[in-house]
Amino acid sequence: MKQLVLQLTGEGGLLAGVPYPLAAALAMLLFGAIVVFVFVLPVAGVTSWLERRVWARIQSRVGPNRVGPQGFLQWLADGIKNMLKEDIIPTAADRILFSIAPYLVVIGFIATFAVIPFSSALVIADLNIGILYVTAVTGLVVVGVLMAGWASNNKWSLLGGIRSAAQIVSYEIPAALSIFPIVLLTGTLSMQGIIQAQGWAPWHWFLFHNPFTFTAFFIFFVAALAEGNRTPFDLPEAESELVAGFCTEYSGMRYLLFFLAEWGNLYVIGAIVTTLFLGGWQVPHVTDNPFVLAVLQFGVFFLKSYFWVFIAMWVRATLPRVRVDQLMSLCWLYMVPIAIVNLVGTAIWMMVVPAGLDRVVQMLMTLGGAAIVVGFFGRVRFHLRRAKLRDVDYYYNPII
Amino acid sequence: MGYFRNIKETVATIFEGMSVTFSHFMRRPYTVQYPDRVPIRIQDTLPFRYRGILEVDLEICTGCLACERACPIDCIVIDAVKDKDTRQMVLKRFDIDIAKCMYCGLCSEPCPTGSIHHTSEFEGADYSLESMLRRFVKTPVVAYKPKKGPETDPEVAPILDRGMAYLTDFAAGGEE
Amino acid sequence: MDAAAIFERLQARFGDAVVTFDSGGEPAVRVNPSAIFQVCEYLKTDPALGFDCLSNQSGVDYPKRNDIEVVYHLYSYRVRHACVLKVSVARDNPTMPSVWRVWKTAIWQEREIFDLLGVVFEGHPDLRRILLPEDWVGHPLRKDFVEPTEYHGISTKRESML
Amino acid sequence: MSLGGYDVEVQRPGGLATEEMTLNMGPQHPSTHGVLRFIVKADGEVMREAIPDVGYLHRSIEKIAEKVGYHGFMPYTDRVDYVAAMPCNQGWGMVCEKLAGIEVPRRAEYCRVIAVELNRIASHLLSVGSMGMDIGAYTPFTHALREREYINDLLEELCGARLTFNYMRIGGVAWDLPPDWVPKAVAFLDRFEPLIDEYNALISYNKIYVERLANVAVISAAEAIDYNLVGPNLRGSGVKYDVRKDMPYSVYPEFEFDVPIGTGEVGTVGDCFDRYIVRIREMNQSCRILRQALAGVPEGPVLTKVPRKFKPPVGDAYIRLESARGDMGWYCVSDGSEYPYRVKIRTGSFTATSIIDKVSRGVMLADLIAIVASFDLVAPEIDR
Amino acid sequence: MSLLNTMPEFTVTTKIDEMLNWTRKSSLWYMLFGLACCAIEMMQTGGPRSDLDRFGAVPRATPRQSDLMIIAGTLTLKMALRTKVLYDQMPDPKYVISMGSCSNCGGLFQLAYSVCDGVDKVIPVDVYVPGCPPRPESLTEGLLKLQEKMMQEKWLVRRGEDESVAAQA
Repeated sequence: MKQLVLQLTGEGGLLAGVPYPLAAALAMLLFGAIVVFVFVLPVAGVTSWLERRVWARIQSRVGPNRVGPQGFLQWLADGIKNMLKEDIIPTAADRILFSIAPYLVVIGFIATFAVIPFSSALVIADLNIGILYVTAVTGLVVVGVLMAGWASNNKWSLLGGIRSAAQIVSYEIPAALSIFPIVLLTGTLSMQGIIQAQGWAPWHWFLFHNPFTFTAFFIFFVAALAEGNRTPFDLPEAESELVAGFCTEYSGMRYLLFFLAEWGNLYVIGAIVTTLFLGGWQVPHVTDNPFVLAVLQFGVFFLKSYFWVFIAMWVRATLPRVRVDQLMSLCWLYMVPIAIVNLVGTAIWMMVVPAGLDRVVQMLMTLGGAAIVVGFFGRVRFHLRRAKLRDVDYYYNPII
Repeated sequence: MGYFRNIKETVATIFEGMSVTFSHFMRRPYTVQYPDRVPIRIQDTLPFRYRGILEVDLEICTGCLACERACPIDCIVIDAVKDKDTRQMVLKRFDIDIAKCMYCGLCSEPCPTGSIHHTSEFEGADYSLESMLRRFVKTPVVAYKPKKGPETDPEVAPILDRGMAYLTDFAAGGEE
Repeated sequence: MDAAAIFERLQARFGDAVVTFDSGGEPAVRVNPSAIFQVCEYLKTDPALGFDCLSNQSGVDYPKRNDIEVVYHLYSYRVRHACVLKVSVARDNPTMPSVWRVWKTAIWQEREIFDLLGVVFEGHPDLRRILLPEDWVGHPLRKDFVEPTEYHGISTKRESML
Repeated sequence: MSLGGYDVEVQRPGGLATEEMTLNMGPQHPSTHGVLRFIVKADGEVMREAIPDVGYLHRSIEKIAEKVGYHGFMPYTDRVDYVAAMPCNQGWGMVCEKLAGIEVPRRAEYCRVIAVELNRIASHLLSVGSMGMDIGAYTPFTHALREREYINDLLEELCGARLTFNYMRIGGVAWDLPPDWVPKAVAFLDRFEPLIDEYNALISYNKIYVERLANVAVISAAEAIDYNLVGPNLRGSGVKYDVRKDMPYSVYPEFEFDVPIGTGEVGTVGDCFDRYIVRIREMNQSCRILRQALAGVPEGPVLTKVPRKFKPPVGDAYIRLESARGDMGWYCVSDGSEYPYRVKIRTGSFTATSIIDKVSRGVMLADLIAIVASFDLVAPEIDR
Repeated sequence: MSLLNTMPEFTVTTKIDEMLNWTRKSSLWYMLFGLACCAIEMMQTGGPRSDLDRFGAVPRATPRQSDLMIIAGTLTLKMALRTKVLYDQMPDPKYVISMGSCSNCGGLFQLAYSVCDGVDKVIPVDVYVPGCPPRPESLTEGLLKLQEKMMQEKWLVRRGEDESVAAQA
């Protein structure tokens, strides 16, 4: 990005004469706008469609398939419809807070896109405190959600808001503690720096670096799910308990913003996990063409992060919801202590384990990961066979 | 050591649950894509006894009012008068309110000819209640008179056969 | 233990003034309304009877006899036998003691009888309407109940389209 | 993981005043299973009490019985408990038969048992499925609905309707088993039984699920009897009582089956999990009964002749039968006319609702959902 | 929407209208609001066999976010007042499907003392679905009928004089 701006402002460039800081700011704004409108909105929308399709398949249904090809335009229909719906502000609500809250939530999640490195070049701002910035900026979401819960003047919303605040604040701790081992290993807070410290192959990833980072990964993912209010931690909007939680009173456009934030957040979770543990945009060295490289890196990064989006959808379709006191004890009794052990363990690991052994452990860890996946598919096959074994393929209804 | 057992159990059961849900990606969905993406109409797949929207074959209606009496909620109204000149029963009105009907089948059981019967039709959604009133008699018709021997009228015979076939299966165990 | 044996025990305990045998329909023991609590308490606490469950409590309105009959179907999970008690109260002033202290289930079952038949159970902790709205008029399971024509502006009758 | 103690005693520093919050849960709320309302007095997430307010579906079925006659009331019994309509059909048939002293043909009894047991599975499926949904897992619910569709198909072929069957008549059943129906039913059982295991793997023994249900709303056996809990709710508290076994009716004595009871395998006897797991095990037992019944359907008529103007002698009758929601009592008074004089239906959900007030004190809001779901309440069964 | 209704009828506005109607009909979120027997069939309609999600219809728990209210089951007098409140809480444009005989006209419970005979006494109904209860396909057909009706609606172009008077009244 910096080179691009330098090129443009330099001799014979398109913007020759414009002072560099102004050009850089403009470029950042422009790229930010492109990211939001061309990337964030569609990604959030398509994620919502995909989630419905994934859910449907897990539930033996087909899911939305009428609106556009295979229902792909479903998110567009949902979006436009919600934009045009009557926007109700309840008379008893606090009008100002009620109106602001959704924007805060959206800002909280869109701002994280500023530091997400889509490739070695495609990043709005490669802050040297990138990961810290992410943890800080997502704090805005809490404010928005709490504000929404309070301003609605609805008891369900209030309960949802309070639950959300308690949950996000608590889970910031294990999430941050799980980032620290990576920071220890890389010695940088910059997102690009963290990715550059890893390689393209699985055994170069921090996920398989040592047993402590392996555990840290799961702690981080679970904590991120909790921060994103995803099942099994979707207590703030627990449909069967709190009707719709903090967005009970929201309709139309404002609800759409919450909707957007929920699915957009999902991608952010995937992106950060990919950056920290899965080698980010790292690809094998195949070409020197910067454009091809950017596309390739973007593709790899996008696929990796979307894989975790898929996992989050799949988890949501599988697991029940925890209770609010269990949520807290899970955080404070299990995740925080384990995260601290990880941190200390990684530090000791760095000091004790010699460089040669390091490589062996990484290969073994990778093999272990592969073994888990193989074991998993073994279980899948078992379930399929049990269902098929006695499935006499006798369907009563001729259509099915 | 409850602490570690808890962690182990949690991981194991979530692993198991995830494998069950994942296996559904490899199974067929069960959705019948009504109305358009089905090989045959749903109505044709329904069993014979299916109690859909009521229908009346006026050709074989005897005007005996058994169905009207059997209906617990009076959603059938029949006007049958005896024509003074021809000494025949004339059906002036045979209305069924399918918006009120409870599809219990009590009316088609006592029918002597199987004239009133449930079809496998279930599509009847409409924008007003009035349009859900089924008026079967357009112009007054003469009620059917059961013959002693086999049916001779070639127009009525197949309908009567259908009605009797319906009766034997649908109302086989009917009272009296 | 069958109904006759249970009746004999009750007769021995309470006397003819309180309990009589009713053989019309299912054999039952007819109890004087004022003594129903004592009879029920005895039925529950006596080890040989041990009726630990009030399985069903229902009310029947008899305008011709001018009384409302409250029927208790008791069951004992311990001894595995059943018994029927019948209590008649005057229709114009249907008041009788509550048995909720014997069986907790009576709280709701008596509320239902109060709601639908208007029998007032003395000593009941929470005698409110249960099924019908609080502002409902009348007790619908009485034979002379007249359906209201309107409830909060919603008419209760519908013209048949036929 | 024992996710925290269950001790919800709220401790607050002196002088900090808190306000009790009154929550109005229902009548329209996603997890009240129809129209049921709770007036919840809560202190944050912890409930002081939850007072059930029922009657939002009071459809005066008992009064209608006095207007429509004995035969005409049969379709209404479907609506008493729409999730398990067959047992209600059977109950009305049984009470009328007891009033008039009618003998039901053996084949009809078999048809009844088969239909009732299929319906029991369907009902329990909905119950365990919606329990999963209330706890937050949606997939088990849709899987349960999927299996229900097969049962609906079978019952549709048997009696022409999916939900409101109107299958039984006084003195027997309306329709004989269709040809080729028995192998289809057996095929369904073959398919269904492994799916119960899959269901257990998916949700029943999931740690989060177990933690949500174990030790919540423990009801002791004495309490359960005192509040007249019936069926799976009573058996969940460890009382081994099943009307089919202990007050045998119909042809149930001819079948071998067990009565599953709550054993407190993950918590205390009588908690939500026990009530839940009893239903799962009952589905297995129903499959067992069905296999025996389908194998041994005798020949013969399915309906005794009952006059269209059915007039039982003066008197009253009370019968009990095991519906999906437990011991269901039908009390009918006849005055010798064409119309029943008084019909009273004592249902399992009604008495189960009455205990919610007691067991919900001091639990968390999310537990109330679990409690309501574990009782398997069906709104019209409470209100009728 | 009233401001927009002043535009004259052009092809463009008609096309835009069509598009808006298309988005509305493609994303009919219905309220998770079951009353009685029909609620079970409504669940089955959302279930695997006849998946309402195909048409973009998903259940929402709160009236604020739903476009469609499916009155599934008997409406008692005690519930009728609540139903009115729920309907009022829904944002415009909103639609109502009356599912089954009980909500159409009281059905078999017309004999009852505590039942509101027909939901149209309380709130306006767009589509009536017969059946007791209607099978899932039947409800799906009702939804499709409603979609047909929605496609006829005009939001941008000027309404006829009599219509706008009626809308004001």
